[in-house]
Amino acid sequence: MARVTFVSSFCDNLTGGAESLELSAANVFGLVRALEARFPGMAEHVEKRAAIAVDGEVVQAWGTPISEDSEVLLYPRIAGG
Amino acid sequence: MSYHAPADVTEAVTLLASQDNARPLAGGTDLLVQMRSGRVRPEMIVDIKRIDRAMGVRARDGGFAIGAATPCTELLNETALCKAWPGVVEAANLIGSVQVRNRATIGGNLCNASPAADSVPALIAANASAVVVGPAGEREVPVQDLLAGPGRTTLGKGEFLLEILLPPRPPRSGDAYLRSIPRTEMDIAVVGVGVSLTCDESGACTDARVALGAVAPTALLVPEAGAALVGSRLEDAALEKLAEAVKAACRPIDDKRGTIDYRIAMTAVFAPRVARIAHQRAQEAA
Amino acid sequence: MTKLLDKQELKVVGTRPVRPDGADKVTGKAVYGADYNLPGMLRGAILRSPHAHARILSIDTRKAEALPGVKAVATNADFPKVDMGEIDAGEAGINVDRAGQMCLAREKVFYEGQPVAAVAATSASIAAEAVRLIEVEYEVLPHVIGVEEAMREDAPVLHDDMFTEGLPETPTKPSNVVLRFESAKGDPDAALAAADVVGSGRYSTQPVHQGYIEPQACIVSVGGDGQAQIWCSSQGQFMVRSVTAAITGMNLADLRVVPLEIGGGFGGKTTVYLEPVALVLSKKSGRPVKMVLSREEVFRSTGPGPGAIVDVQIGATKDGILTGAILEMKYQVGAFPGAGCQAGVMHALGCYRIANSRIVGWDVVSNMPSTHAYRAPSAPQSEFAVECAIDDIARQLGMDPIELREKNGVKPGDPSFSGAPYGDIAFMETLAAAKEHPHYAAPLGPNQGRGIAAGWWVNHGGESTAMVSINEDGSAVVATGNPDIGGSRASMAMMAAEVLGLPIEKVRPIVADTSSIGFSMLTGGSRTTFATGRAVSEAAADVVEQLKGRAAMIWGVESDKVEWSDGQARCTDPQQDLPPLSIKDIASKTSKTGGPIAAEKSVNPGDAMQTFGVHICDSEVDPETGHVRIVRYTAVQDVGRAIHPSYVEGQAQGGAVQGIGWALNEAYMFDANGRLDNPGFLDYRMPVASDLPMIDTLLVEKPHPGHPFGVKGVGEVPIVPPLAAVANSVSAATGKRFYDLPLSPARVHAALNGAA
Amino acid sequence: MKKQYVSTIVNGDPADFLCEPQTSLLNALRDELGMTGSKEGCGSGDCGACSVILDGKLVCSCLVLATEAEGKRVETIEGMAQEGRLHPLQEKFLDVGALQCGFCTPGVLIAAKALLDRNPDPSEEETRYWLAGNLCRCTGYDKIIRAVLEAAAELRQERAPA
Repeated sequence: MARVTFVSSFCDNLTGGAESLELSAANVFGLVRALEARFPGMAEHVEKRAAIAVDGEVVQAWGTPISEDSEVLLYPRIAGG
Repeated sequence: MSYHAPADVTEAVTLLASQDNARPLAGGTDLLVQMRSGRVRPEMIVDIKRIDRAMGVRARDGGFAIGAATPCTELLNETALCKAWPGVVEAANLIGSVQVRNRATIGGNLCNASPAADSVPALIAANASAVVVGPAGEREVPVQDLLAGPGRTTLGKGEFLLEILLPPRPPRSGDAYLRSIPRTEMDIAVVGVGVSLTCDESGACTDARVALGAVAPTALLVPEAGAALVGSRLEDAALEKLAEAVKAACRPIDDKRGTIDYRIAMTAVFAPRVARIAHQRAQEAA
Repeated sequence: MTKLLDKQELKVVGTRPVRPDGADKVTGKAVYGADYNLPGMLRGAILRSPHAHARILSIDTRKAEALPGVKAVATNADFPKVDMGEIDAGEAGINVDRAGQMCLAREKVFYEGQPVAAVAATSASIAAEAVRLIEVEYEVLPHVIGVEEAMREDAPVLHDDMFTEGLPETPTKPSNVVLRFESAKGDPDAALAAADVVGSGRYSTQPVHQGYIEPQACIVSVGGDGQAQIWCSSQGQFMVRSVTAAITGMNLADLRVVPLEIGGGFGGKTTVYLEPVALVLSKKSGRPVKMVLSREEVFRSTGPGPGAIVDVQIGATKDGILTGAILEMKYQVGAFPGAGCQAGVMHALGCYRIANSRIVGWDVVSNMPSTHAYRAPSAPQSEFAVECAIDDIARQLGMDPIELREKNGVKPGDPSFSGAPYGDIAFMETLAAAKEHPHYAAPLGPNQGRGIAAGWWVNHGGESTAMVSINEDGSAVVATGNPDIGGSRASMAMMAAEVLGLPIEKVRPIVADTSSIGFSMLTGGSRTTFATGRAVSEAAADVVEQLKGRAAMIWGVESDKVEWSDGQARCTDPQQDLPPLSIKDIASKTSKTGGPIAAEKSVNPGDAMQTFGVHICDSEVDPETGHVRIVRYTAVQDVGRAIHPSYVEGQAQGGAVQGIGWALNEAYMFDANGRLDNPGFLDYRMPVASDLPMIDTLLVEKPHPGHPFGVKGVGEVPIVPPLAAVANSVSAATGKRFYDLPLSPARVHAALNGAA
Repeated sequence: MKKQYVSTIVNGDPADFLCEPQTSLLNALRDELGMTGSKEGCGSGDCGACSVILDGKLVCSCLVLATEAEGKRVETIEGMAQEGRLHPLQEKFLDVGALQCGFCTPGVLIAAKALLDRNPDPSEEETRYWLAGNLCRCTGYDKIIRAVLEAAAELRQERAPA
């Protein structure tokens, strides 16, 4: 099961304040589906608001594979001015 | 709206008197901004720049006559005027930017009647007077008598400012103007101070006039401040009395450009600085 | 993916050619938003709310419609009811309904100057007259502007559907608090209790405007079949297309946006205010409609950067190790949530390794224009407080402020905010360069003080598309989808020329419209030279492979026997003695070797690298008047690698001066009834030429290994350090700590004379 | 509103147009004569992007009524290059990168030309105070001031006897 950590409180509304949890998924699409199943509304929230790092690498392509011992970080997406 | 550019004073007066909402135009750097923001909606504009007495600087009765429509930067080319009245010329050349000063006039600056107008304290300190023409003919009044309040003058219907007169200068005279602005250019005075004085051979002050801008509904003369300098060589005690006098005369407001406390404090800081420059110029003039 | 070329090998990148669009800009030929005209064009004008907070009871446009010359009138009712929620345009998503309300208000007006109705007429003066004939009935409501006043229980509530997010349980009562956002690690309370020294204080900044000299402008022409074209200046024509189509309910393919030159943006033109309105007016009138904002309208109705109140405590040991930090920051985000605290929280402590920290951010709405991005949005406000607190610690410890930062600064491999480790960042090198700079040791005069401050920004990658095509004479065209605000055409052409091995004059860049190039995210987030540059390099590399293939065909050798350098194909087969083929030789035969040579590449890099800045500021304070004069300024900037050094220096100088303006005199001022009191360049005091010394720059180059030319984003970092660099220099000159910007003469004088 | 007929000389060529009495010279240049090189940044004389030279004087064309230009000579950015050759100031601005977005550049170039016509050897401070009426938000003014001083030096060399 990959370890998913929410960096900062930006998902608290949907996750009830969970810090992190274990999920199994083949890639980021699968992970987001699993999150949606666990916390309804997370799919859209992650798509619009979150940036994702898998094993220390910032990920744009959600096809990136996720292994059983992956470390996944979700944090707010900031672009700029 | 109609636009007219008469070359003759009486024609200008007739045009201005023909409508309630007719405005004279000199540089236009205040009038056009107010028209665009909708603050004023003139039905008629009377451009006075083609009237010969309204343009240029001429010697008159030992002093000077400055056409009300003379751009501020023109004054820099008048060596005699700059020598006699450096304070008036430097005050006129702090307004806005080069682009603005190539159009703006001290006549317009005076008639726009902003309490913070830069040239007005220097003109009042210089004891300048205004030549007003209108349906009742020509009259001469001290410049401060034209000021009725923020943005308001005592000019009647059909009247406009034709010239500004500077009196003859006794020897060993000097004047100066400084203002406090947040930036170094392109700003409206938070406080403005004009000082004009004359001293004897020993450097003692025999006559002094001090005028303030942006600290009351109109620019104002502060007789007590002038009196504080007379008889002194601007020793600390005299400058202290000057500072107290100008502070006492302040009736400023809090607005987006300054607070009451700051304006009062700045008059006490700038008045001595301006007095020193004027005194130095008076001694150099000897 | 082309590998990172070594600096010595580079022939074009790193030089300073004249930019390809320069001649038009210095001769007045360049066409900006308001310069474009179409035959039969109408002029639009907008009626704006005179109230800071009111309900719209009725809008009567009959008199306006009856005025001769008026051809169309529009209100929010003309926008279709579209349930789009939020679309992924601009920076971090745009809420369609709210964006629509900022173009034309719906039931309520939330800030003075908010558009309520619009008119199109045959002349600007008729349009302005018609606007005055529109009668609107308002129910005026109490308003609130200040961030802490807006948070109070009894404050007037702007949105009755706004329930604070990020609280343990979602409240049932609506309020002006949009969200709470927290990031915590370790035990900061314990760390602070055990600290030898603490730097703390409440630091405040005011709303500030981007201050671009070109007001927003556009022309929209809707055809009889519902397809439409927009000509406008913006930071992203694709963003304009997405937001305008969403608000007006159009298919994206029906909307073509042609980018004109942009007169400055700094984040402020990453959304739309006019285009949807002009589109509705054009559809109703059947004629092109031109709309141009006045300067006053820009200040009253386009998004400024948020004001903020930041409470900070940072603890350190006596040998200068930062152990713990607690921050709480409240961002004044304006009528609708815009540029909020999240980036401020994320960036506050990002320069330093601090094991224990708790940072809480609040976004609060109030009755002023909705805030929007302004160059490293939300980071200057929070890093200002941190950099002043650290300056305070350095003074308490008697330690050199740069050395204190070197002891705690982040290095490659340290965890970033997201937890992912930093890549090849160059904060240490930037600090060292600042310490060795002659400015740092120069003597100071009376009433003068030196302040330093650091700053960083996350930078962004994002989607970009570029196309390179070879003309038959061997010259090349490079097309991208990114408006050129500060010289990016030059850097695109330089990167393509380097890969192709051509001189810069043979490679001409253009900015394509939304129907002529693949999707490209807007110009912003310091991303263009990084992400679009990578797309250009990949497209050019693809073209080189095609050229090598064609040469092999012409020579009849295997394509792996062909090498490309200096714009020529060389045969590496020892048996062959073939003269090299120039790009012109190959390009003139394309009809015989397979057809035109061109390549379009799209990228979406996620590895944009964070960049850092360290600024040194000397100021002189007149103790009697409180005037602060900047006497010397040096910006040391970490750049990865400078493609065109003049424009990288320009970003550092321009950002520094915007930061200096923010620190000294810029601020939104509201009067008692919530109206903006200084909506113009006279009383919104941006720095003028005579306010400043030369801004010396020092570029620290540590290339980004993942980019073909080592590029890192540089556009936004330079605005972060100046707020604290100026404040710290004024503290050094006067011996008093300053907490509240701007440091206008009156406020410095009041602080020096013991007033509150 | 009856329009007025105005005849002027713009960049050396006669140019006549019709305009309403309250039309500014800037809007006449842009909307009647199609010369969009001068820009409106504020409409109140605070930014200088509309600078032109009127009868030899550097002015904000947004603060001049178009009718006031009757019979006068107007020099705009479009006339600064002669026979297709850039003026040394235009050349130098491009060489040193003294512009980024370029919106203030026409006004700055016209103001710089007016300065050098009057004072061929200005100090940095004189240049900064002269250009204080031309706001720029992109460059921080550094490269603009350097470009003006360098162009001035080159122009002085050209005029100096060989």
